Amino acid sequence: METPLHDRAPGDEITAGDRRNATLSGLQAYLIGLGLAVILTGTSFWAASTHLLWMPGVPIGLAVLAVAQMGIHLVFFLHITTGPDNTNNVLALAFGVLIVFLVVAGSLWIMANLNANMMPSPELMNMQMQH
Amino acid sequence: MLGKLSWDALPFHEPIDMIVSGLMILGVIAILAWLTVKGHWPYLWREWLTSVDHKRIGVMYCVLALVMLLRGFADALMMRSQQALAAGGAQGYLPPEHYDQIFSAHGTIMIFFMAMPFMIGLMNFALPLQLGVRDVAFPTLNSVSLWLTASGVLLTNVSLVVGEFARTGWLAYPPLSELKYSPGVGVDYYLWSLQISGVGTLLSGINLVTTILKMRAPGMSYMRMPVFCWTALASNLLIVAAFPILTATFAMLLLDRYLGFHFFTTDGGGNPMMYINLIWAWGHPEVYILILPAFGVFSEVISTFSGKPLFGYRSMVAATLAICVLSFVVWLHHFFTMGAGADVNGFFGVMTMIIAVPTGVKVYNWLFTMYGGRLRFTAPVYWSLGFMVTFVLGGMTGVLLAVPPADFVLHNSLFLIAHFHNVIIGGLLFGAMAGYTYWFPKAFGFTLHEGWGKASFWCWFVGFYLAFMPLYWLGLMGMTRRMQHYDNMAWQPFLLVAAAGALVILCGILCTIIQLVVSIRDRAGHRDRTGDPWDGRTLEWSIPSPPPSWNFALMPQVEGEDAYWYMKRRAREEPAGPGRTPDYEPIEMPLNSSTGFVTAFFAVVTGFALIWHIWWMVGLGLVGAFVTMLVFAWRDHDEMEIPVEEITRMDRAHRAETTR
Amino acid sequence: MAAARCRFGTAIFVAGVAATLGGCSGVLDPQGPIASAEKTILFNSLGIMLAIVVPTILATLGVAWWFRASNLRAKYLPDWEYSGRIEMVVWSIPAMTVLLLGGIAWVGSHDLDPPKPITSTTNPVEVEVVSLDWKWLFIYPDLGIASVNRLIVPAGTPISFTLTSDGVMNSFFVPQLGSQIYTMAGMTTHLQLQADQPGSYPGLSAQFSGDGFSDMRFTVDAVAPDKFAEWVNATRGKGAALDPTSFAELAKPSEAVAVATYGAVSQDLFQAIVHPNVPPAEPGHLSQPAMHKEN
Amino acid sequence: MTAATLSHGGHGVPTGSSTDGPAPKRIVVAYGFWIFLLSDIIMFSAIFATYAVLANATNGGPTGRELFDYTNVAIETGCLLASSFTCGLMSLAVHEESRLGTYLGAAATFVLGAIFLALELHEFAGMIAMGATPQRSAFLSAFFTLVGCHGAHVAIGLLWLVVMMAQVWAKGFRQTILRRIACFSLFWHALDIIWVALFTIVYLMGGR
Ligand code: HEA
Ligand code: HEA
Ligand code: CUA
Ligand SMILES: [Cu+2]
Repeated sequence: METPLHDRAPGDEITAGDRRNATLSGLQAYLIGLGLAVILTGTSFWAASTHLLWMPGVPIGLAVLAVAQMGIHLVFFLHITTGPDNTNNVLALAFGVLIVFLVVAGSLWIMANLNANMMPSPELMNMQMQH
Repeated sequence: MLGKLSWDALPFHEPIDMIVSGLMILGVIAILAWLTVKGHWPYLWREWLTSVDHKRIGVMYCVLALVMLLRGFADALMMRSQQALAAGGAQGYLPPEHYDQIFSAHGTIMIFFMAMPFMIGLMNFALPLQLGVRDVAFPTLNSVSLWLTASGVLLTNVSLVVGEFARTGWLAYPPLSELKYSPGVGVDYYLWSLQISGVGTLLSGINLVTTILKMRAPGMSYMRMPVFCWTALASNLLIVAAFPILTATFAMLLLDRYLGFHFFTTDGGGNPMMYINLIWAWGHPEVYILILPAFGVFSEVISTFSGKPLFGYRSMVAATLAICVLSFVVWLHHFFTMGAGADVNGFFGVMTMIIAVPTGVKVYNWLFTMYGGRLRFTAPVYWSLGFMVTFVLGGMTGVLLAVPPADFVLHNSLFLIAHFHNVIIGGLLFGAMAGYTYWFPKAFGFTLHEGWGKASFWCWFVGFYLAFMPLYWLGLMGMTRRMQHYDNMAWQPFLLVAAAGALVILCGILCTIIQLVVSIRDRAGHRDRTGDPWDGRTLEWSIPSPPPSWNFALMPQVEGEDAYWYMKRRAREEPAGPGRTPDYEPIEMPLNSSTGFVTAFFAVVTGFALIWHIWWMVGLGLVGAFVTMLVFAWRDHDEMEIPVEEITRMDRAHRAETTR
Repeated sequence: MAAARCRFGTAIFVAGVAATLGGCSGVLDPQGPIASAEKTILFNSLGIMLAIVVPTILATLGVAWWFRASNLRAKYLPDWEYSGRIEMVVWSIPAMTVLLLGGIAWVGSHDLDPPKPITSTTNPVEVEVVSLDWKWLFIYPDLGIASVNRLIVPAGTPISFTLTSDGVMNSFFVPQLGSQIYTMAGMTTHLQLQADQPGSYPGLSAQFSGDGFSDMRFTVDAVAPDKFAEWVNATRGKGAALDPTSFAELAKPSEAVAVATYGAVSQDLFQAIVHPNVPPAEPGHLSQPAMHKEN
Repeated sequence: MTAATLSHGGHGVPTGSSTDGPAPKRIVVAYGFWIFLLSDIIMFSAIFATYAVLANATNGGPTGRELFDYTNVAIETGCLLASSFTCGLMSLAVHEESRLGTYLGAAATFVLGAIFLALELHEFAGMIAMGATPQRSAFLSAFFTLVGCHGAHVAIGLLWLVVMMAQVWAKGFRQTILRRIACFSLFWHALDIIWVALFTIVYLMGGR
């Protein structure tokens, strides 16, 4: 019994058509993904080691590059796109990302605040407190 | 050879321990012997232990929960009697090292091994039936989840006999739970039991999320799902999102304890506050994991017995999802007093209160569901009304605790203990009991005795108020939690009342047991022939009780909310012509599998070996588990076909009953 | 049966009130500005919520009873499942309540932030608190004395606490004086309290800390300022001195420890407890930037 | 003809929600695994958060700046990225039901993954030899746990890959095996995503 196609599994190739075509365009997607990922990775490593950039800005740049690269992976390697038949996969991803964001950002905020409040005195703060 | 394990691990020097564990061992031996003598093993193995049928698995989860609830209650009685006695100079009968194990075990067992299995069991049983499908998304994985949970249960109970349990409270805060302050095996028992059962819970969450999102009867769009499915979805999403945090946190504590890492130690730069932060980032969502399915049960019960659709369905769904997301932005309310700044405390306090809004909406929608209904006062309705009255009080004290300045004086007091027992007993437990009474006939084909059910409710209800209202007062009088003894004589009268309350609850539990026995004895008279004893509204009532393993002979076609209600109404309005025989088709059902049971066996071996540092056995257990998985992966047949004749026969019989 | 239960409940309630008024203690009997404010907030919030929770409970019972199946006078609306107006109301009632309470919570947590100094004409007394297994050590850094399991303070004077732990976590809590706060090894928390009247107030640990936890009790004796000075003079220079050696002795786990005092305290002992491995401060260190970054 | 390829017929009918009955096994399995991956990512995020909190708690011991070697990390990154690509090629070969292509893709993926793992272990060994053990400081505990947890995932992936190839060899391209390979490639790509976060936060930001 064949159930009609109504949604797409995560990881499904994006393309339709006969097998040969599917393989070719699949290959194309992987190649584009690889190219973009290499460029982004290269940029990241370069940005981290060069002295041409304004230092305080570098972490932000690195974060943006990392996010971009994760997006590339999701689209070209995992084939999570936002087509109408992909809604469920994207929704699940969005939920996951939201939770990751809440937990990480919340924890960092809380811990920073706690640590800042627990400095015994300015002198000691300079001396130790590396946790 | 045996790591840290030696004869000293057995409680020869502790008379109370000896008696309790002796009784437990005797009980287990008696049951095993009875099974052997009666020759029930093959049946058990074939029909239950290796079953991958979601209904059987659901039932086994609930049985596990009920057994553990007896254990947890024994602990509760011991605590109540100890505190009733140990006033002034008196020390009671439980020395601190024993008392500390008891409250830690009580909290751990009640949350992880009573509440979680109960809720997961109900969801397992009811979800596929309500969704109109034949099983969950991954039936064998479901069995693995069940047995991994059982492994955790087993390890926790082994600690009673061999070694000790944690003496750190149910969340094992470091540095107390670090090797330096808890060198014994107690914390290791705690950690490994929960790691193993936690994997089971996570897998079960994945399974049920996938089931709800991808396995629904034709026509059942999201907005036609019964609300129980919605709350189950939210609850399982929370499992998937929160349990990994728990796993990571426990893993780090384990690394500290086993390999000398410095995550949460007081030296080496470790930071115990991070543990507390992370454990509550799991812990707060956890309480909603528990309460949301209960909310779903109440929605079903109230709507069914009022003979009305649920009021404000869309609001209910929105409120459920709002609770689901909000639960991840409030966790700091468990440590307002750790020293965060006013902005942080204020923010998390306000976020916490916001949860009262969607919860309140739910309460009012239940109220308006009853409005204009014809409410039948059955036992499930008693539990539901008891819930509505009790839970709003508990929720209110929760909101009070969310006001940081109030929490500064109430934190860790008995007021807090009263708050959470108020929401847990008045919410989750009443919900579990309502669900148990509501779906019991579906599972076993006969209804439970009403009178004993109501008696049980009244005992629980009165017992709860007696046992926990005094604790609110005690909290306001300055009594903190986890006290093995105290010097303030003014507290004792309240604790005596609380102890009496626990005894009334005991009557409630006895009534439940009697109810079960009486109902089984008189089952002929309580037989549910139509499969629809309550005039139900959702699909599970459209099939025989107990349902055949394939649930639905024909895929139901869903045309609206409350699918079965509309089918019944349509049938009334346009009486079916002379029976057009439906075209039955053979059904593929998954084969039984011992994978879950065997995996769990190796999980127990590994866990036990890790606790006692028996490294060769750890290796053995891991290899065993891996081989089990390989064997499973190599199987050639995993489905069997149910012949058309059998399906036709069963379905005809059922149709004949319903049209009678 | 219901009536009997009701009477029983009333009896308990009366007994509770009587007991509370009689042996009045704890949060209900505040003895300082912080505790009073917190009690007020607590009861105000409670009142606000009861105003909607009690009607909710009554309405639940009323509706359930009126619409019982056997009541033929109640109308039956089998398809009534939505009303936009009611939806509006049921979302807004809790929302308005939460708006009000949220405001209280926000303002309250700023106003009663534990480290916030208490406005007063007298200078605060500094007290350093160390939780040990299983007793409390109170050091008066400005007075050079210390005591165990008994805290003597001048009434009407703010007390500025700096707290830490020598091992596991505890929570320093004097219910009648107000806010509690955790004590943690390697860190310091801050708390300001004040006792308005002379009196003896029980204190305890609110965070479980191991087998001797139940005996981690202490008393706060608030005395008139001149009595306090007398006590300080009588204590200073008498008896044992608290130095690293005697502290190490004290820090060994022990239960139900008797009250004791130290007539002298070595300099910077508290800092040494907070940061056991840190060498004494060198001037050069002060100019370094804070290493306390979070990421 | 397999269900997997059939559905690639993609009749272009976006029906949106699944109101037409339970989804086919292929979709159910991949979706379930997708949820599992999300939960795994959340687990990593908890460790990431801990690492971020403890990153400066060096307890007087070595800091990231003193320990990390960019070249090594760059090679590791290259290997993992390339293996993600070869893994993609492998899934294409699986679609074609080409055994040779599958084996080749899998072998390349395995070798690249193994090199990655070897480099990582080498890095660990070097650090431990210098006395920078996880017991030295909270920072190092968090470092070894975070990076090691990713490494353990890679190791499990390699084991899984071997099992899958054995299955293809023994049983050919059955439905169940196709589904498992699809899950494997999801897993492998997800590890690459985690590595992106890891090298950015731990090495690039922390080594400066
Ligand atoms: C699900 C959670 C749950 C439940 C149900 C309970 C139920 C009860 N608990 Fe609870 N308790 C906790 C979770 C729970 N508890 C936790 C998390 C802690 C904190 C631990 C810590 O400090 O670390 C705690 C701590 C705690 C304390 C310690 C207080 C202190 O720290 O000083 C006490 C004291 O008496 C107590 C008492 C009770 C009592 C009397 C009950 C009883 O009223 C209720 C007993 C109920 C049952 C046992 C269940 C049901 C029975 C049935 C449904 C019938 C069976 C049916 C059939 C056979 C068909 N609990
Ligand atoms: C099933 C379990 C469950 C549930 C549902 C809840 C629900 C809530 N809990 Fe509770 N809680 C626990 C279990 C639970 N809790 C446990 C186990 C602990 C202690 C753990 C430990 O320390 O060991 C705890 C501890 C705890 C604390 C920490 C206290 C402390 O440690 O000092 C706080 C503080 O904010 C809190 C708040 C709340 C709030 C605001 C809700 C809200 O969700 C309640 C919302 C419901 C209502 C408000 C009622 C209905 C609403 C209306 C009728 C509308 C109108 C009302 C208003 C607008 C007020 N809880
Ligand atoms: Cu606490 Cu720095
Ligand atoms: Cu909470």
